[in-house]
Amino acid sequence: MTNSTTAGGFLLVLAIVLPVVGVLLSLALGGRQAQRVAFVVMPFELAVAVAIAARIWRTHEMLQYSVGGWIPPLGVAFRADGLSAVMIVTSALLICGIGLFARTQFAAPRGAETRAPLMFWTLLLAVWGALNVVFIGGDLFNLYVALELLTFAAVPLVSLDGRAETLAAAFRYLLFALLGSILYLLGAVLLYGAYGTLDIVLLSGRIHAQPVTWAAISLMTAGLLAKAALYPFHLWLPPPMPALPRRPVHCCRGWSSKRRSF
Amino acid sequence: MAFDAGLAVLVLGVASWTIAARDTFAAVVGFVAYGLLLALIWVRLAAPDVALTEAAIGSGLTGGLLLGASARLRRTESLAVGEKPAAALRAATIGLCILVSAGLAAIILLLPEPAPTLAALAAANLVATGLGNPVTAVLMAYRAIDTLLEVVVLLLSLLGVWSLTPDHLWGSLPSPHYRADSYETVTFVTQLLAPIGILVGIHIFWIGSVAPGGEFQGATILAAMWILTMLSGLVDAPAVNRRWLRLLLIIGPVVFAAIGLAGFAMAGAFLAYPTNHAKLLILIIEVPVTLSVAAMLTLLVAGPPERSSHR
Amino acid sequence: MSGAMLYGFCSTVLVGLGLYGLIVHPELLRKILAFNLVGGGVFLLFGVIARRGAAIGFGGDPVPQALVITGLVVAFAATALAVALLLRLFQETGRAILQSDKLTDAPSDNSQP
Amino acid sequence: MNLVFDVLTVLAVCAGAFFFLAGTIGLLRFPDALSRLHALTKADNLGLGLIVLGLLFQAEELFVALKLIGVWLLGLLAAATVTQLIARAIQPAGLRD
Repeated sequence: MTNSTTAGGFLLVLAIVLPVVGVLLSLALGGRQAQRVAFVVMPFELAVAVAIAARIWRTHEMLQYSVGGWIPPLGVAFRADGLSAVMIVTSALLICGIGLFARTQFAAPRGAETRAPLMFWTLLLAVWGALNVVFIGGDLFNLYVALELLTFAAVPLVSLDGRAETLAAAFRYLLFALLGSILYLLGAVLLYGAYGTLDIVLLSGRIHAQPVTWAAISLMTAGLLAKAALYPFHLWLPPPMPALPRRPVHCCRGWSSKRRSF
Repeated sequence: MAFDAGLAVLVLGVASWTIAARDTFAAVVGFVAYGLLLALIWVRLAAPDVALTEAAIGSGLTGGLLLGASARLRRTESLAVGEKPAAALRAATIGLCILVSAGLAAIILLLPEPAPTLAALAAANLVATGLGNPVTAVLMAYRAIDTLLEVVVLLLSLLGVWSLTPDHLWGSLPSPHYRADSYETVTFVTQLLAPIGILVGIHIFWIGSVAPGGEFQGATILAAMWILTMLSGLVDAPAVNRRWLRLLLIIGPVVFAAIGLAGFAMAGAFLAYPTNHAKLLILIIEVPVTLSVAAMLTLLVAGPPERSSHR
Repeated sequence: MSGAMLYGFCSTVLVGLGLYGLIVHPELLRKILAFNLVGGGVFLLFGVIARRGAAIGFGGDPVPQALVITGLVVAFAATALAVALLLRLFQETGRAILQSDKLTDAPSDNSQP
Repeated sequence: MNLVFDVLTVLAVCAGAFFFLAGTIGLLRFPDALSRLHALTKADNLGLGLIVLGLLFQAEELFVALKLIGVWLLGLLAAATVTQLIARAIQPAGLRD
């Protein structure tokens, strides 16, 4: 059965849980600890990313993990193939690079907690976790939640400096992103109504060319494009902001998940 | 059938009103009514769990949030009147939207019959979760990862709201401070209602394992009670850098993730529960998650910090 | 079963109405409202598809019903973030609409902090 | 016995619906806000009460009946509070206590 957990699948869980735990920790500890938490999480998460890539490279097989032991269509599966491994490693390197690059700009001063550093380091980890869910999520609804995670982590980063222009850019970005994800969700529910599963691999086995399929695929593509079409607005970002290199990656993922469903 | 048709027409009427009304405040009031009517539709669609969520979050909390915002933005409305798009553009938009609606309607007609469903599969595995409500089983067992990430989504949006604080106000208190003595009626009603509301919230959360209800619905009622006590001035909103508040916010997701990771040892997979103790573990997760979600919802409505001291 | 279909058509009209509001209204709060209208329509479609999947004594397929609960919470989070952004934007610029053409020409009349 | 209960339910719910109708007409037709509030609360409280009464005849266990009565009481409380607040808001400033 193609849907069971493969050896090493737990790496996929770690790739998601580590940044989430980092976000929770840095919020709880607060103050100067947020940056420390980020720098502790980074090497481990980078190691997980490399381990995922190494395993796929060695076995030439897709990594798969059925969360909670529930097999799709009832449960949710994480999957990583060669392309997602490349994405995971690339984003890990980028985020670590951004972290190193921004470590002085967003260094927390001594004394009372300040806003920008706390938010920057917490949200940087959040973006990382969200990206990894986007790369390995094997379920259309799980991907929807992941896209929203990404949006909510990225929007505050866009407007972190609080100037009117970046606030306007962030609002516009948020509005498009929300419209995009709701269109995506509309497509997903049509696919569920037609084929009774949201799992991408199961869908690719059941799907056939009919009007429902075409409508759903175009809605989902339009939704992802509405998110992706925001590329120029990232020019508003100061250089160390992480969202800049994120968009093309995200696009690729949109297309790759689409391609896989056929 | 006649009732359904009437309800559908009513919902569409109210929805058109929220789009067409000139006054934003009136439009938001229309939106609250729209949410409540939608909740009725959910009952008609045999989804009482969703009906509760729609009434509590979709209509109640969202409505309250938008009402507050529209009251604050009231004086800007006249500015926007001159910016209405040209008639040609409006007509084109109407055409586009009719096309979208008609296309979707045609697609829905083409959906296969009999419809595919996971109901049988969900029911067959219900025993392993120890739960009686299949919707809770989907949320807490089959697709628990979505629920965990959803709590993180709420937390991130709260961080996003907080990140909009002006720098010098970081660590201060959200939302205006209301004086307890200015509205005796509200104070009295709050003192009467809050204990009842908290009981109802706990009841709805507790019953979620066997009947319609659950953590998000219960948490929303708890949040509403917290918001009410803040509105009446009985308690003040907490400062965003309080340690207890931070711990309250993360305790839910932390316990969720911890029991999820313990699943590796106990049941061989992340977020898996050993069959005999599934219900107990789900409950242990749900209690802190309910508390954390209630805190997140409250603070999302309260908004970013905007005043530096108690007064 | 035709009752479910009726609400299916209702949901498609809601999506259309919301889209119209989202495109046409210049005020940002009205756009947020319209977004919630679209959301309501899409979630209703989940409900209709759940109802069509009624089987073995369940009034509906519990999977889409649970997804809607998740979706509603996410939509609330989105609304809260958008409202907070809007209010902050209003504080900074004194306006609750976006510049229609270029982002660069920030409102010059009352943009002083 | 069941038939008697059913008839009572129908009667009470119809009466309740009538009061809701009257209240709605009052809301639409009365000239000023205060008299509209008057029409609304009187009619709605009574209407809701009658509908709850009608449903009580159908309640199968005590807890359900108590919950129904709870709904009515909470409805009364909410209506009374909101009416008070709206009335205060529209009252001319000079008339306040």
